[in-house]
Formats: sequence, C-alpha cells, structure tokens
Amino acid sequence: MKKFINDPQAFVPEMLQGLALANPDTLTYVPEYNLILRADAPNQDRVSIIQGSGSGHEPAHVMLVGEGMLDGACPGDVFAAPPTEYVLEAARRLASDKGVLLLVNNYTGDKMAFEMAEELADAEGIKVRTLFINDDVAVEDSLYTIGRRGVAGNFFVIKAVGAAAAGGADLDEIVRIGEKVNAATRTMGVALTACTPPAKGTPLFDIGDDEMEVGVGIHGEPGRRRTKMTSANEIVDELLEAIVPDLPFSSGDDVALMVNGLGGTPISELYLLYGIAHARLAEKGISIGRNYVGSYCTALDMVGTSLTLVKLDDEIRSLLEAPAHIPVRIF
Amino acid sequence: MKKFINDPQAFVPEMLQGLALANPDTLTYVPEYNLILRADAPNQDRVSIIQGSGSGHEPAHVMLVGEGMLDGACPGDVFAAPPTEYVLEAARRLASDKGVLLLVNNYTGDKMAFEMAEELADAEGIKVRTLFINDDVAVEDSLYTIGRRGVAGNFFVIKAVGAAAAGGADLDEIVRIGEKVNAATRTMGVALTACTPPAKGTPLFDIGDDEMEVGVGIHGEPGRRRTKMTSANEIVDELLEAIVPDLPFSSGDDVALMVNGLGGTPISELYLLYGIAHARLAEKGISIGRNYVGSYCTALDMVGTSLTLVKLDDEIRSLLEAPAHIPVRIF
Amino acid sequence: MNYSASATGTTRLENTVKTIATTCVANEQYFCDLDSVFGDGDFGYSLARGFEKVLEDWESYDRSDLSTFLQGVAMTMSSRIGGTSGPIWGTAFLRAATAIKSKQSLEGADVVAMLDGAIAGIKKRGGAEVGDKTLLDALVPLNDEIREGVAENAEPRAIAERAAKVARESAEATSTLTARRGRASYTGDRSIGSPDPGAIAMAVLAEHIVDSWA
Amino acid sequence: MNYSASATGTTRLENTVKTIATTCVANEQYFCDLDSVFGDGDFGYSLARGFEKVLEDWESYDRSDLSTFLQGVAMTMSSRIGGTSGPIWGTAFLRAATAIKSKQSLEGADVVAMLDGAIAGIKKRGGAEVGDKTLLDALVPLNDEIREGVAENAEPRAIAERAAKVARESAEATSTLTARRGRASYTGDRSIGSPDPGAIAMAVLAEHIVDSWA
Ligand SMILES: Nc1ncnc2c1ncn2[C@@H]1O[C@H](COP(=O)(O)OP(=O)(O)O)[C@@H](O)[C@H]1O
Ligand SMILES: Nc1ncnc2c1ncn2[C@@H]1O[C@H](COP(=O)(O)OP(=O)(O)O)[C@@H](O)[C@H]1O
Ligand SMILES: [Mg+2]
Ligand SMILES: [Mg+2]
Ligand SMILES: [Mg+2]
Ligand SMILES: [Mg+2]
Repeated sequence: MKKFINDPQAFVPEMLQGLALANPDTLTYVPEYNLILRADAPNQDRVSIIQGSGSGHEPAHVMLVGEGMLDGACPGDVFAAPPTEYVLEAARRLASDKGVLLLVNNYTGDKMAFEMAEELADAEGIKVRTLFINDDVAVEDSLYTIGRRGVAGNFFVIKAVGAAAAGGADLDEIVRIGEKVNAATRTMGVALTACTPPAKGTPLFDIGDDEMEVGVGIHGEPGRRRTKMTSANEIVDELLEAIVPDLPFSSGDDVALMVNGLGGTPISELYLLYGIAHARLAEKGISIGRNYVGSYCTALDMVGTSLTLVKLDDEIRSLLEAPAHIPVRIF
Repeated sequence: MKKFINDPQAFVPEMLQGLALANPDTLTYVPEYNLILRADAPNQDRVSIIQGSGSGHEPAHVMLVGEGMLDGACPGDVFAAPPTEYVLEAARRLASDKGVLLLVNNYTGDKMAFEMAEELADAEGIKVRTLFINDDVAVEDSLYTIGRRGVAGNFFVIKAVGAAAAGGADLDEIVRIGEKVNAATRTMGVALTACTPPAKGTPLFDIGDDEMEVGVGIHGEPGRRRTKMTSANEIVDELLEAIVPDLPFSSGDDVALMVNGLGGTPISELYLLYGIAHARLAEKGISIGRNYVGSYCTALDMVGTSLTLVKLDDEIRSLLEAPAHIPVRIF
Repeated sequence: MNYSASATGTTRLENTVKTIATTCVANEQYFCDLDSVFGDGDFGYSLARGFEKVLEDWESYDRSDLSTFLQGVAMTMSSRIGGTSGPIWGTAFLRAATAIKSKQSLEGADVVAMLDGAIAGIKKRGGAEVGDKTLLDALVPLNDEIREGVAENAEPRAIAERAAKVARESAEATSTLTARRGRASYTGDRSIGSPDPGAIAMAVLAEHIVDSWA
Repeated sequence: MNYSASATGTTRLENTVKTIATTCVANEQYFCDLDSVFGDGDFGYSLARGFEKVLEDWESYDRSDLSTFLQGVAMTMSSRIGGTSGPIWGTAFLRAATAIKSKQSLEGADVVAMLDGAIAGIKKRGGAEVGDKTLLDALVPLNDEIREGVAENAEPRAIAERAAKVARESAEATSTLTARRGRASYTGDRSIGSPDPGAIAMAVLAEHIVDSWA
C-alpha cells in the first residue's frame, strides 16, 4: 500500500485534523463525533445543511463545509456510513429554528443511519428533513435493491441547497430545490484501477492491466460490465450513451457538465475528456452552460472518472452561480 | 498504461483543446504553437506574464492563465521544454508596451529555449525579461550542474508577479518581486510511484512496493535517495529537515505552506500531511499565515507530494492574497 | 438451558457475547476480504472497531440484569459501528435485549426469543428477507434449528452444534444467490459464486461459540 | 571525399541526413528507454517528432546549396523539437550549415569543419564540456577520428568505419561518468553504471551511416 498515512485506523481523524488546522477561522472539528462544522453555525435565520457519508470521497464532503454550501459534514470511516449517534450529534449541534436538512447518498448503510438519526432528532424536537441523492445511472432500477446510488452529482444538490439556505429559504423550499436538482442530475463512472482502503491495505478488486470497469461506484463497487480498455473517445461515448437517454437530455437543452476525477486521475486527462464530451454534446444539440473539471467526489486513489450532466433552468443556474467559500480553493 | 487518452502524441493538444472549450470566454488556444492565452491580452498598460515548461504538470501552467496570474502559457510536449519558436510566438502575441516577463523553471532545456527566444524577441524590438525559478532544495548546489530545479514553488512566483502586473507595476518592479519571492521559496518532494508519460507507455522508473524516492523532481528525476516507505510523520519530518534549514526558516517566521500532490495522490492524504507539517512547524515557532493544499504542480499520475515553504512579509502576503480568476476552480 | 447472571460473575450469555466480540476482532482481515469480492471491503473493519470497544468497555457495563447488559453492548455497537453493520448489529442486540427484559436467567426458549427479536429488527431496519443474500440467510435457519432443538428438549451443547452446522451450510449456500441488498446488490448476477460475508460471519461466530463451550 | 550536390539529385550529405532522420525515428522507443534510466524518458520522442517532420518536409527544402539545405533542416528541428534536444540539435545543424556556407561540394576537411562548428555550438548553447556525460563524449572523439583519417588521406568509407567504432567505444565509456548536465545530473553518482542516451545515439547514428554507405 503506497499512501501517506500513519496508523490506517487514524486515517480519517488525522485528515480531519489537518483540514481543521488549515481552516482555523472557518471550521470547527469535533473529534469525538468525526464532525466538521462551520465555525459560525448554526444561524437561526438559516436552514442548516448537513451531508454525511463514508470517508474516502474527499473533497466530498468535509471540504465542502463553508459559506454557501454545507454547515456540517458527518463522515464515517472510509466507505462506511457514520454511526447513527454521530449524525444525531451533528443535527443537535446545528439545530436551527429554520430547520436542518440531512443530505444522504442513497446507500443501505447511510439510509439506515440517517433514518434512525432523523427519528431520534425529531423526538428531541429538532426540525429535520432528509433528502436522498441518487444520480448514478449505472444501477439499473429494480424492485429489490435500494435503488440508484448517490455519486458525484451530490455536488450539485449541495451547491443548490446551500445557496438557497444562504438566501434564507425555508425548509420546505430547500427540500423542493434539492429534489428538483437531484431529479435533473445523472452520472456514470468508469474505473481503470481499484482503490486501496487504508485499513484493508490491498486493492479492493483485481482488474487486468488492459481492463476497465464501466459503471463503477465511488466505493469500488463493480459496475455494469468489465471490459477491455478503450480510447478516451470511446469511453466518453459509452458514458454519454448511458447518461443522455436516461433523463433524457435532448437537443436544445442547456446543461452543467462535470468531469470528475476519482482520486488518482490527473486533471490533464480530465480536461482531455471534457473536450471530447463537449464536442459530443454539441453534436447532439446540447449546450454546456457551466462546466466543472476536477476531482470533486473520489474513491480514494482510484484511477477513473465520472461524467455528470445536470439539466439547467434559470433557477438551478442561478443557484449554481451563487458564491460559496469552502476549503477547496486555489488561493 | 492506464490513462484516458486517444493517440499518445495528441495528448497535449487534446488536453489544451478541452481546456479552451471549457473556458471559451476567457482563453484563446493557438494550436499551431501550443499556446493558451488570455482572450483579452495583451493589455498595453500591463506587463504580460508568460510561463513555459514541459506539459504533464497540470494544472501548472496552462490552467493558471487568467486575470491576476498568467497572460499566457507556452507548454511543450510532456516533460519537454517548448521549442524556441513557440516561446517567441507567445512573446510576440503578448508583446505589450510595458513589457513581457518570461517565467521559466530552471532546467537545461527550458533555459536554452527561453534564452534563445528572449534574444530573438529582443531583436524584434519586444521589451522582454526572463526569470528563472529554482526552489527545489533536493538538488545540492554544484559548480557543474545547472543548479536547483524549479518545482511547485513556481506557483508563488506566478501568483505574486501576476498580482503585481494586474496592479500596473512596471517590468523592473515585477522582476524584483519575482526574484524576491523565488528567493523566499523552498520545496522538496517525495514520490511513492513513478509516473507514466503517455508516449512512453510504461513507468519512468522502477520502484519497489515498499520504497519511496526522496527529493524527486517533477519529471520523475531521481532525488536524493531511494529508501524504504515510512510513515506520514517521518516523511514530513524528512522533508522539513531539508527545507527549513535551507533558507533558513526560523522561529518567529510567518510562512505560506503548500502541500502539493504530484498527480495521483488524493486530497485526503494531502490534508493529513498538512496537519502533521502544521504541527511540526508550530513546534519550531513558525506560524502558517497561508496554506495551500491540493495538486498545484504535478508529474502526470505520480503518487507523491511536495512541501513548499515561502517566507512571508507584508508585500508577499498581500500579493498572494490578491484575487485571481483562472480555470482551476470549484464553481 | 439456564444461564444465570450470578453464576461465577460471568454468565453463559456474557461468555457468548465475549466470544462474538473476540471472534470478530480476530477475523477482521478475513471478513474484509470476503466483503471485497463484491462489496467494499470494510465489513471486518467495522465489526472489529465496534467489538474492540465492547471489550474495552466490558467491565463498565451495567449488569443489573441480562437485558440491561445486552442493551449496553447494543449502545456501544451503534455508536461505534458505521456502515450497514452499525444499524443492523446495533438493532439486533437491542431487540435481543428487549426480548429478555428484566430476566435474571435464560431458558432455551429465551434464546429463541432473543434471536426472533434480532431477526425482526434486522428485517425492519434493512428491509431484507431470507433469500436476499444477507446475514439473515444464515441467522434465520440457525434460529430455526435452535427452536427445533429446544422443542425436542435436546442438550444445549448439542443444540449449539446442530445450529452451527446449519449456519455453516446455509452460509455456504448463499453463494448460489444474487445479492439484492446492500452494496453487493449493485453487482447483480456477478455476486453469484461467492458467499455473503455477513452470512459467513454468522457461521464463524456459531462455530466459535460451540468451540468455546465450557 | 567529394560529395557533389548535383550527383544523381541526392548527395552523400542528403543521404547522411536521411539516415540520421530515419534512424532516430526507428529508434524512438530505444532512445526513450535509455533516457528513462536517469532522465525523463523523452529523448527518443523528441528526436522522432523532429526528424519525422524533416522527412515530411524533405522534398520542400531549398537546395540552392548544401548549406541552405542543412539550414532548412535546422529550422525544422528547432521549431519542432522541445526539451534539451531542440536547442542542442537545432544549434548543431545550424552551425554545421554555417561551416559550409555556399559550398557546392564537400571535402573530408569540410566534414570536420561542420562537426567542429556543431560541437562549438553545442558547447556554447548548453555549457557542457567533454566528460560531463553528454552526447559530446561520443561526438568529439568521433570528430577527432575523422580529422585523423582525413589527415592520413584514408578512404572515406574506412574513415567512417573507424569513426563509428570510436563513437561506440566512447559512448559505452560514458557509463563510468557522473552526469553533470541536463536532467541526468540531478541523480549525481547514481548515473554511474548507465551510458548517456545522447552519446549512445551518436554511436547508433554513426553505425547506421556506415551501414547505409552506398
Ligand atoms: N439490507 C440489509 N439487511 C440485512 N443485512 C444486510 C443488508 N445489507 C447488507 N447486509 C449485510 O451486511 C453485510 C455487509 O456489511 P458492511 O460491509 O458493514 O456494509 P456496507 O459496507 O455495505 O455498508 C453483508 O454481507 C450483508 O450480510
Ligand atoms: N547541457 C547539455 N549540453 C549538451 N548535451 C546535453 C546537455 N544536457 C543534456 N544533453 C544531452 O541531451 C540528452 C537528453 O536529451 P532530452 O531527453 O531531449 O533532454 P531533457 O528531457 O532532459 O530536456 C542527454 O542524454 C545528453 O546527451
Ligand atoms: Mg462500507
Ligand atoms: Mg524532457
Ligand atoms: Mg462493506
Ligand atoms: Mg529527456
């Protein structure tokens, strides 16, 4: 395992500690419950937004805490939903008169922890709602499974509800916006390598030197199919062929396009992919109103990418354009 | 080779094409000469800042073109200085009455290409100066070698001269600032894996599963020593022990600290390293006035990191704080 | 069967919980490996971290009655374990505790009641049924076997042995199923051919409980 | 030696340049591999891209005289090749062109003059001397051997063979040197044990020029 770590079990707390030290004025770190909170939250005139999920997806979500985005993040261990008690504690600390919104990616563990936490918070008199994000088209809908996963598209839901909360919207309105953005968002990913969780120490799955996993999840869950490596052009085509008809996105649509790196992919390759996707969508009559190229939601050190499309309207666009101040920055 | 590419030889132009498509309002791409220019440059009332170097270091430098930083970037092929003619063409297109500053990392190929280009530009009546960046403490000074390499610390020189140029400073003043920041900046890196140049298709060097290369350059050049992998704590200690006494940085100093990823390292590990470095510097009485955690100057897909320290004074601090608008962004 | 809370300070119930805890800690790597075939590789890690804390807190649990003791264990688990396993195992221990409210000693029927409660809780929490390729596919047949043994008035140790055997067979048989719950469900038919980690864990725990039988 | 610009439309000089170009294109991978031992692995790539363009532009070069032809090649190279090799090889070709300004045919002494010019240009451009572990460590002895051969009035083909042999020996001998210029210099003593890619390229080129001798 080739990582910059000390004790694998201390990976998450040491990372959070570093994040807090780097942002002393804006963030509070609560080590007992793995929480990263805005130092100035809660604000009783704003709905508080909390996102929880396993760790290993950084910058999602702990590095998205700040003005205009999250009030708090409640990460679990690597790829493990946080314990219920941690979520409850986050809701307690960020309880506001206007309410609390819990954002959750749709996975079994997260869903259970957040549903239990919501019940408990509600019982304590905290005004709280939960919203599940499920943008991954790789998962075929089914009667049995929990349904589609939440992946990199969660960025857009967070950004939109964060902007709405900053603007003073009430909880119902924020839930409406979050559901609307989630419904307008579609993602699919592909992995060229497996990721290595620190505690496991070896790659999560075996993949041949000439293979890729199409439809991979952000925890290294297998996707739709294992296939031979192809060119960047073919990869973009395959991803768009899954994503575009799903909503569907059609000629005349204006979209936000995210080319997300899964942790081990350099930004040069992401821009190369962006160029291809941009051209393909233009051929389909779809214009790109906003673009996002970088590593937003990762699977540790996995070499891979995901494409996300969001259908824009005036409301969503202005929420995405609104300013925000979070730790991930260049200056 | 596990990369998102089409033809390896088209890697750089396809990446630049994507970058230009993603920033249609602010950037101009000149494919014949591999140039990325600010769409609104040159401005005759500002000195134009140009950085050239091999490609493969993205976001450096093509993604740093924009208001408050670079007016143009002039990349060569992967890890190869641009041809002289490309640099000359960049200087021609960005020639301003106030002058042109060529920023160059101190490598043999770059130095030769830029010196030749400067002579040629000068002969054409363009007011031009060249500034070499050499922040890498891994290279021991020597009578023979070209001297220290320019690595991730170039970010600070670019940011400072970009801010000064935006403020209308003249060429002499900008050269003074660039030299001052370069002189206050020290970097050292470590690699856990080798990078794979697209055209080569295989890793640049062999490194054992339990080995690391201390003092590595941003082209995978070997460093000071090959050694067994150690903990994040020990790695930070080794890097700081090389960096701190070199300037030297001393108790009472206020510094900017960059924890830079070399391309394949997730941001979670960079924050973990930041936390350690922050604590170590605090023990030495050195305070961190500004911090930068992310992948600023990479070596393709290399798993590795570098630490950069810049000694701050009021002038440098305010230049680093000045706003800038470049493609690398979150929103 | 009679498990007295007073007997020698530690009871059969306490021993069983301790065996569960030490077995999960000891099998961290194995359980992770099972979960990385078609899951995300953290099953062993999650359980180990939770049960490590249980062992750490061991002396401090309120032992007023057996139910309270189990409830304390459940609280440690649900505050410590994340992932799917936190809510699932926490709920299971909590429901088992509820099933023996204020009892000071346990009969065979109480064991069945505890497992009935745990199973109902797990089903409610995660929405899974037998056949969905989860730990229920070992736990439910295991409980049914105990129920039968108790009805037949068999020796506790013999019952435990039969139950462990059934758990092992059922766990191995999950290889033929398609995962429909949890992370493994994303793989669809590709999960066929490998057993469910949670079900195998049930078999391993049952076998260790038999081995540690004093 | 007499290389006439008129003879059959292509001259020995043109043939030599073509051999250099095709050899560099054919050895792209090999030269890259040499450069990745202690460099950055792009030496072959840089040369191949430059000489590919030379071959592409082949018919269009101005052939008014030999110097003009060489100058055209030099321009292609320095506009196409980046890295260290662009300025180094571009300068070398340019200085070689200058050494035979307005000549229509070449004697052995002109070959030596061309190489003298190239060597001086390379030294000026990159600041390297013999012994710094660069291509100069093969090119300088190669030139010295030609100079001697010309002084002895040896057969051109025999001179070329002797020069190639010396180039090969000198190139292999760079293994014992510590790199002091270019990227390889960062490795310090670790460069000992591997030859310099540029020097080996000189040997390979010299050998191919001999092989292609018509
Ligand atoms: N909905 C569910 N109900 C009951 N058990 C489940 C459910 N989903 C998964 N499991 C069990 O949990 C095990 C995986 O646990 P764990 O690795 O902690 O979960 P994850 O990493 O997916 O959050 C599976 O092997 C299975 O036995
Ligand atoms: N200063 C120099 N003068 C002459 N030749 C040099 C110099 N530095 C390097 N070289 C030659 O160039 C070769 C490497 O070329 P190349 O790979 O294109 O350079 P880089 O990738 O380091 O920019 C070396 O093997 C050496 O022979
Ligand atoms: Mg998990
Ligand atoms: Mg190079
Ligand atoms: Mg798991
Ligand atoms: Mg090289």
